[in-house]
Amino acid sequence: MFRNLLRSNSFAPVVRSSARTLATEASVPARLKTFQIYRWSPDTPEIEPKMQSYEVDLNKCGPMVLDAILKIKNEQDSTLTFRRSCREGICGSCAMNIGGTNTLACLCRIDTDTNKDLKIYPLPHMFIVRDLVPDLTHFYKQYKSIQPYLQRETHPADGRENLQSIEDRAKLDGLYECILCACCSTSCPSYWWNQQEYLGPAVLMQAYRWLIDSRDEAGKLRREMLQNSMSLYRCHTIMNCSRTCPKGLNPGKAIAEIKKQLAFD
Amino acid sequence: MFRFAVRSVRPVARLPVASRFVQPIRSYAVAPITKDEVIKRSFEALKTVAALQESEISLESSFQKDLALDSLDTVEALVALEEEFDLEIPDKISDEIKTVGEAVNYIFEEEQKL
Amino acid sequence: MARLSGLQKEVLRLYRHSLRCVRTKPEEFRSHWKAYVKEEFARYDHIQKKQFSVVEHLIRTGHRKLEMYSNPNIKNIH
Amino acid sequence: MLALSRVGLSSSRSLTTSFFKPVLIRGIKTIPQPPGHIVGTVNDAYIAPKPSKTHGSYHWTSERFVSVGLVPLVLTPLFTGTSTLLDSSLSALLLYHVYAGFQSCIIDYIPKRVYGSIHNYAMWLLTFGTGVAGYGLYEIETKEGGIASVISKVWKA
Repeated sequence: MFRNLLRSNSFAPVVRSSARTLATEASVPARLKTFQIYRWSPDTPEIEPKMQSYEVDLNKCGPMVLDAILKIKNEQDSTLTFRRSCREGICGSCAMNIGGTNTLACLCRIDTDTNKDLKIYPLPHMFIVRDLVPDLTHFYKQYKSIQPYLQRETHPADGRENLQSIEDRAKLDGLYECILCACCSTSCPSYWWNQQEYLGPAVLMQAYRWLIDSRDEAGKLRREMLQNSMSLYRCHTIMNCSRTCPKGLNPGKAIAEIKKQLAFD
Repeated sequence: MFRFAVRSVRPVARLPVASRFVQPIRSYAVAPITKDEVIKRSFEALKTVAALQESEISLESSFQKDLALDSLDTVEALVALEEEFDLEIPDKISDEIKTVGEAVNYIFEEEQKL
Repeated sequence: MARLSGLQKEVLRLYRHSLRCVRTKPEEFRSHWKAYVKEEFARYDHIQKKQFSVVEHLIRTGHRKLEMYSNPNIKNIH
Repeated sequence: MLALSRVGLSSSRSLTTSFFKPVLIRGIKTIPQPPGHIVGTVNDAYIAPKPSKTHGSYHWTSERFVSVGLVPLVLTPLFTGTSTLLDSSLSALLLYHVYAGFQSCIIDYIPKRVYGSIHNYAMWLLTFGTGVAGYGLYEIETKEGGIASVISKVWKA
């Protein structure tokens, strides 16, 4: 019910605006905006990466950056490669560096000032697979290392659910929403320099999410894994993570909480 | 994996031989391989490498100077030797081997250790 | 011959491991595998040794492919 | 050059690195890193360094205590005069604070993973420098009457 309500709300303006553009297509002049997109193909690795410009008429395009690059891929250059899936900020596939900020292309509005070019790069300091697709293998390996699943010795007496009080559940708000888009990790200078050993904000926030889960019983092991100079303590509270998070979460605070927990461990 | 399996099977298979010769220290040792045999088998193995089929191989010949191999072909030749003698030359030593003689010497020494 | 740089040694290492991997494959298909390995390396013959990032990229993807193909369930290649 | 495999944030950045990096790095031998940072297979979890509380939480906690402790120690001489005890504890904490800061820089920018023994040399150099600075502070405490008075002299001069 609630979901349907949301849906109809969010769709209504989109439908209306596209109807309007159709009606006034002839009279309104084209608003051409230039998109500069990072291009590099592994088929010709010897050719240096370059920025390629595409012009898109904003009147015939959706409001988000993802709409624009999809339009470019459909109409101008089908070789342009990027990840995308849900187009509503819930899958975390379309994370990229747009106009100097790591964000999700599907949640980022196109700046309507047509005088300025919009530059789109892949996530910074990652190995590139092609064009806007970064290699997230190591990121996922790090995520795996924090054992992101419930670990318990005992099972509930009735053999059904592990219950949790409302207050305990409330502690997970602001943590469980993370979609692992890697925007925060790749915006962190510490992660740029030491990503092989430093876990990075996204993974540390998930580590915290499992540390404070009242149902989890492996806290001791989880804390022990972070007790070294590299995994956690390379965080110097630069706070790029919290500023860039496209979901409005606060990984910086989660890391600070872990440090506090470890100090009293 | 496969290699380890082979290695671990070998001693067991050869145990009766060893007890016949009564060698108290190394119960799995076989009749030691002679250097001539190593050389002969090495040359045969090297002949299987595509780039070496036409070449005259001697102990002194250098893979790159005399036999005109590039570095990748050299690696291929060494892997062919590894295959023949069922051992693995560590990367560091493998990078240093320049001539056929050096490779044969290394293999001979390794075979002695077995 | 000039001494090899660290990166060149990495390439040789990858080639060596790839050739060793050929031996874990079924006997009848080994020639296919060997041809494939040689072809993959020959494809990038023209890359200069100073093009570090290109070579690094190729080593990276090469290792990834090697890992994938060393799965014992993959028996043949065409 | 750098921009190919790892994206530089701006084109000028990659230009500067390609000019200066060889000059800076040529003489220094770095340890080759696993391709794509991947140790083991793609599906293995990353393995963290060995747990050690001295490098982990104890280090962090001591750093925070020292930083917090420095605040009153810096402020009090401004209002009330200073004493030898106050002054020497100030200089000791200050020394540790600076030491920890530089240590952090070394771990960040000269990581052991890449530079191996150079990391150790840097740490030794830092420890040595801290020792020299410590001796200097001792001299100041005994002969010049503490850093607070030195600073006030310089301030007035």
